[in-house]
Amino acid sequence: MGSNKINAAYDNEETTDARKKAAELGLTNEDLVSMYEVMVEIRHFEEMATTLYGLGKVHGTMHLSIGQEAVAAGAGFTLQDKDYLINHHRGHGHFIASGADVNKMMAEFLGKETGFCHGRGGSMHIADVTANNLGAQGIVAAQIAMAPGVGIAIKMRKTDQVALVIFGDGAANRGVFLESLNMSSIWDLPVVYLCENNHYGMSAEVGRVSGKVPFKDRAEALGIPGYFIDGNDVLAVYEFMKNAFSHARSGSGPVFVETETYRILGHSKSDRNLYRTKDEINQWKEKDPIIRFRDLLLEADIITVKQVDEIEKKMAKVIEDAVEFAENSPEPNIEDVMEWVYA
Amino acid sequence: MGSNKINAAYDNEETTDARKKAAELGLTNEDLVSMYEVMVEIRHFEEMATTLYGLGKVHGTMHLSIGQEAVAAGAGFTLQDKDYLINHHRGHGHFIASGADVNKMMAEFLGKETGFCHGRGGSMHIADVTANNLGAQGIVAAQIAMAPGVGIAIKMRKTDQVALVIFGDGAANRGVFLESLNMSSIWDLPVVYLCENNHYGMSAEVGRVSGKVPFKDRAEALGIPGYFIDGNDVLAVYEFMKNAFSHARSGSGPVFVETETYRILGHSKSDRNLYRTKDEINQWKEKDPIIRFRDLLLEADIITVKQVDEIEKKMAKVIEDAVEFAENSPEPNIEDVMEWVYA
Amino acid sequence: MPEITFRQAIHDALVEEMRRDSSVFLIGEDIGTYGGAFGVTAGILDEFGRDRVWETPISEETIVGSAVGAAIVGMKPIAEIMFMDFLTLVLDPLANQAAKVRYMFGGKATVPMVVRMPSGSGTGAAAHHSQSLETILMHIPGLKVVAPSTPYDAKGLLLSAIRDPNPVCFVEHKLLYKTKGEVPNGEYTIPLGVADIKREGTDLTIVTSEIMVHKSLSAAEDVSKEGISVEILDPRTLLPLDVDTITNSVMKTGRLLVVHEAVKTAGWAGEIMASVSESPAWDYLDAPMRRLTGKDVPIPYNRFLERAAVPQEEDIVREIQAIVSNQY
Amino acid sequence: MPEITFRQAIHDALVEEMRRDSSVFLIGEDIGTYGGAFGVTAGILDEFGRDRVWETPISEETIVGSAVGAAIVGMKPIAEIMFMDFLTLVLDPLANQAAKVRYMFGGKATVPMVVRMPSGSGTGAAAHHSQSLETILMHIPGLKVVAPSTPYDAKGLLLSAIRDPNPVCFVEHKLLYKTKGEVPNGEYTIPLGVADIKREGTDLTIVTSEIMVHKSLSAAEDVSKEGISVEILDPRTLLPLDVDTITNSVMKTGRLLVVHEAVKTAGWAGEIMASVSESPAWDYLDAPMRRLTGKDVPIPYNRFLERAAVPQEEDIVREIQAIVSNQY
Ligand SMILES: Cc1ncc(C[n+]2csc(CCOP(=O)(O)OP(=O)(O)O)c2C)c(N)n1
Ligand SMILES: Cc1ncc(C[n+]2csc(CCOP(=O)(O)OP(=O)(O)O)c2C)c(N)n1
Ligand SMILES: [Mg+2]
Ligand SMILES: [Mg+2]
Repeated sequence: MGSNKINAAYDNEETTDARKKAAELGLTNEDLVSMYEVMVEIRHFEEMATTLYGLGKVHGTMHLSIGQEAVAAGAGFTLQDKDYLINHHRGHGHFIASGADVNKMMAEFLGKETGFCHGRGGSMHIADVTANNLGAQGIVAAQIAMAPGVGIAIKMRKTDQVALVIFGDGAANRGVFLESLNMSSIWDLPVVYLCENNHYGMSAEVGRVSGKVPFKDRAEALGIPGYFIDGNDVLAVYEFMKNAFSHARSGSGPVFVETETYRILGHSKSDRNLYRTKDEINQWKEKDPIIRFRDLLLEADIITVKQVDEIEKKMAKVIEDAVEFAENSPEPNIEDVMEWVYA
Repeated sequence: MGSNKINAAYDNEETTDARKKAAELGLTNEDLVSMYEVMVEIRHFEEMATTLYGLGKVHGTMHLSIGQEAVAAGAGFTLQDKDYLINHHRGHGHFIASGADVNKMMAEFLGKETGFCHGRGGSMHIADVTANNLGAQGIVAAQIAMAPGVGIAIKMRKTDQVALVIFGDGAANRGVFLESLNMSSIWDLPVVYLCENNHYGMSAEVGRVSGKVPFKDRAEALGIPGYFIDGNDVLAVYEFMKNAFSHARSGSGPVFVETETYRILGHSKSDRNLYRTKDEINQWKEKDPIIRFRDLLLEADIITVKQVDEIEKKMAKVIEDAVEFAENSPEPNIEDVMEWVYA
Repeated sequence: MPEITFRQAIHDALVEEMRRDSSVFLIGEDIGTYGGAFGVTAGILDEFGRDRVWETPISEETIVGSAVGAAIVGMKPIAEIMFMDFLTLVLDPLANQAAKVRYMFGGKATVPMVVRMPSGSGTGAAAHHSQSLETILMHIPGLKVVAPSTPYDAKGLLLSAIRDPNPVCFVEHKLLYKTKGEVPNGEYTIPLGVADIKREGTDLTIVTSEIMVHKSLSAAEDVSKEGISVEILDPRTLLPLDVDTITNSVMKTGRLLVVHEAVKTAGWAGEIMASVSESPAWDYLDAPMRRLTGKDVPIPYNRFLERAAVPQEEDIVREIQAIVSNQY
Repeated sequence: MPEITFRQAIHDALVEEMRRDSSVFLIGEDIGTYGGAFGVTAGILDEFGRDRVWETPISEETIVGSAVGAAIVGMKPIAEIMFMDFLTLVLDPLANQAAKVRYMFGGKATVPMVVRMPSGSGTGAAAHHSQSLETILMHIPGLKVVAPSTPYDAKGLLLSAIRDPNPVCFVEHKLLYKTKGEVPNGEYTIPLGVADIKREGTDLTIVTSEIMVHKSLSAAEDVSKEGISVEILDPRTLLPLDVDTITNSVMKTGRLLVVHEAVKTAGWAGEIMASVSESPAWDYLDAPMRRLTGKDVPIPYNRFLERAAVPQEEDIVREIQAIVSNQY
């Protein structure tokens, strides 16, 4: 039985000194604080999502990324406006971190006409194509198959854009993983493959369903540089993604990275968490990426306890406002149900 | 652009002394001669196929393996009656080497009622399930997806069978390659994956369409031992397969091997060979696995020139008889066209 | 008879057949401890262990491909595809291997397998987790397609499906899982290919299946107050279709309405109409044959839009009234 | 007008549109030096280079997935799937992404792409290389499906397909490649969704497409000697269907026969019949609507069996005679 738990050494160095790392990365203190803010914003958005769900205001499912915010923030801050984001079902964090309007997100979550997709898509399919956010697919790994095409478009137009495609550890076992990486490899396409390993694909522990972990060897075997990094260290993610993006942007071809993190909540609302222990969850709660980053910022005197509180309140308000916006928004017209099938 | 031509060192040692190798492998001289005979039989079968095609006696396509007979013979001699063979479109050689009746094969090729598939399958779909020959799939790599299931069946029944699944270099770029090897890996299934690299998938040179060659790293990245061997050295193939089969048979899990060989003729009848040079083809004709093995046997005094001639005649006769059998066989009844859709 | 849920009926059929026949095994994602996305297989891993419950990576094509491989060598795999929407990922092993190898190999192979697929909308799961794609399966000779509407039918049909020597797709509408119905204790089977009249009537035949059987039954009850007598016919097996029972019913009522949740264009309503048109029932038709189906849209997320995308009881009532009064 | 082959007409449309619009590109297997399995793209790599002709590994799902990705960001990919049988491998990107993202994203995405797929039997290629699966595509809202029968239609429709902002499946029956027909020099387009009457007649309407148009035309010629006047209607676009032209024809002739090579059960003949049944044409029907289709079998290898598996001219003649004489 394959049960090779992840124990490979990280490809990156742990961030222990925020000031030092920021200097290396050319980030100002303000940058660091706004990174932190975004992580808090994501957390509040998703906690509100569970609250609304509990209140019966949401009809449908949702996939939350609580505990995974460092990956979203690290990636989102790297992504430039011109770059393309190709996302998956567990996508709130990436959207928020790449600058999406939380009002429209919340409205979409509540199925309202003012939502990003006019209530047609819901939590799982948020998209904003005009802003280069190419949307989220609900078929696991479908977005991976789309990525080389975006790379081809970039290459044909000779722009310096990059396509960032995000997926989970579970998605790495779908066949299109091989097909897509192989295609990007033979054509040196500007695609960054970001595998968000949160240890589980639904109830499947990554080591139980994967012949070998981490996955970087799969990328290497297809001629693509592959890495495995700590996904709960936001500055490490940012550093890595910055390098990966400039690699891809400069025409050197695709990069693959697996970020190790953890899904604190259940897979979706039907999950009763029978496949893992409370202990395991609690251990990972102690590695909360937001607290970890907060402590790093506090330690380096980049932020004060008071500021932390203010950010907390500010983001709570942002999300409350989003809920108000969403709740006051109209439902779509039923007569328009057939709209947008065809262009 | 990926154009990494295969140049990795072989994982195995070239056979230079047939007697020495035979002794190592526990093969008698008779074994060696019958291996040679089978290779000649395959060659004659396929040369006859082109002849019949030229005469307009065949309606449909065919995929010939001239130049690849050493892989078929090496694998076929390893396969025991109890083992399962899961094959692909270019499968004549493997069937003959695993003991299939050439009369029924030829009859199938001519679409006759006496063929293995009663004329329903044709050259591309020869099967003999009762003899554990599970048939050939025309969808590239479909058989790869089936293999873990055969492995599961073996494991559940606790027999010491092995499933041998055969596919080409082109098939290794289909997603199911990853899915299948991964599944066999996590469950240690008794599956031997034999990738017959004949340098092309139709017109696609393996290095042009594969991010990295040889493919063994893909297997290793999924936790499966991967090898790359000389597919034109029949004793090397046999040696390797013997080890691979005993590995799988003993419960140690799957093995992957890529055998390097060359498709001398076109992909199918519509191929005008525009994608490669005559020179390249001629260079590989000089590495003809049948001549190579013949010379090795002559050199070691295992066979005489006279015997070589006799085998040639004998096999020509076997194939002529097969054609006679097939031509004298009836066509299927048109009224039976709906038969065998359901059991 | 005890009342159990549709979910329980399927669960029981799986367990009973696994006890009876050691060649039956389950394969799919999250079917172990999680119990499958809809809880159908809960507890089965505990009873039978990993040798009978093969919990896979997310690799749909190879899950079904493996089922074909295992079936050809004599096992009886039951694959679960978490949502019928993922049919798009398994159509090759289903349509090109499972359905065809027997024929391609001149009758030499047998493929006794079942693929279970939860279907349909109504849970707010949007376009990728809500489709009704059974018509696609009906267009593949070599497959059988079963789509039950009650716990009783589900159990009896699933036992037949598992024992059938052919590949059978077993469609489970998600909204049915929690519905209850009487199911006898102990073993019974319902033959594949036999329709069931869920309600007798004389004015109009509704051919419908899965969740729409229930909506149609309610609609029939409603219009009965106006003196309209509706017969509800549930094919139960969509491939092969029980054409005789359908045509007999139409010969009795003279009117046909087909109701399905699947989208309209090229949906199986057309197949029912074609079958009637080709049959002696043609001469008995007193009104044009009609269909009420899902709209030609992906399933939207918003609950009101979602509801509007597929037939509801009030739509069926309206359609019945229109046909019977010759106003369409 | 010059006569060119169906193959050449498609080739010309590709080349002309690639010259006109630099966002058009080809993606698929063996479409470069080899020219595609049926020679349609021969020479295009030489003219346009690898920047416009993306010759892929054997990775169908990702070929079509990539086309979707490129289309969403504004390119106009034309993917070639070597045989329509491999639709089974690309149905996810086609049905779940290409067809749905626009709707799922509330109109925010546009997916202008074409997938070319050679279809049909008649070449002795057996069960995995001979299918006619267009009905499956018709059941996916968001897609368009084009299936031409002549070089003229092929070129004009392909140009429209490439310029259409929606994902279009372009079905090319293999036996048509070598057929010839008149095609004007220079650019012209045929709008999608408009049927064409290939032969006028008064006694019976045959709705048919691709190679069956030609078999039906011959059959119509045959029966004309018996004084039977057959109208042959080629929808050309199967989704969206030109229902008006179909119903108008049936209102004129009073009789309908649908002929397709695709297997019978759940084939698109049912859709035509359902559309007629729901239309005013119902009241004009003088005979039951009939269909003549491929048999419900995988395509066999043997040439005589293969021929028997799909409608032939003599079958069409027989069916026309039966309908017109009310003997079925
Ligand atoms: C092709 C496919 N198979 C199964 C599912 C059901 N499903 C949705 S998310 C999920 C787990 C995905 O795991 P992973 O890729 O690790 O992402 P995560 O949910 O952990 O973020 C599964 C099995 C699906 N949506 N699509
Ligand atoms: C899924 C699929 N794609 C494409 C084809 C057409 N085709 C048949 S054989 C072949 C080449 C296969 O190459 P390889 O796997 O190397 O086997 P070889 O023919 O070289 O033995 C192709 C492209 C097919 N039959 N199935
Ligand atoms: Mg995960
Ligand atoms: Mg090859």
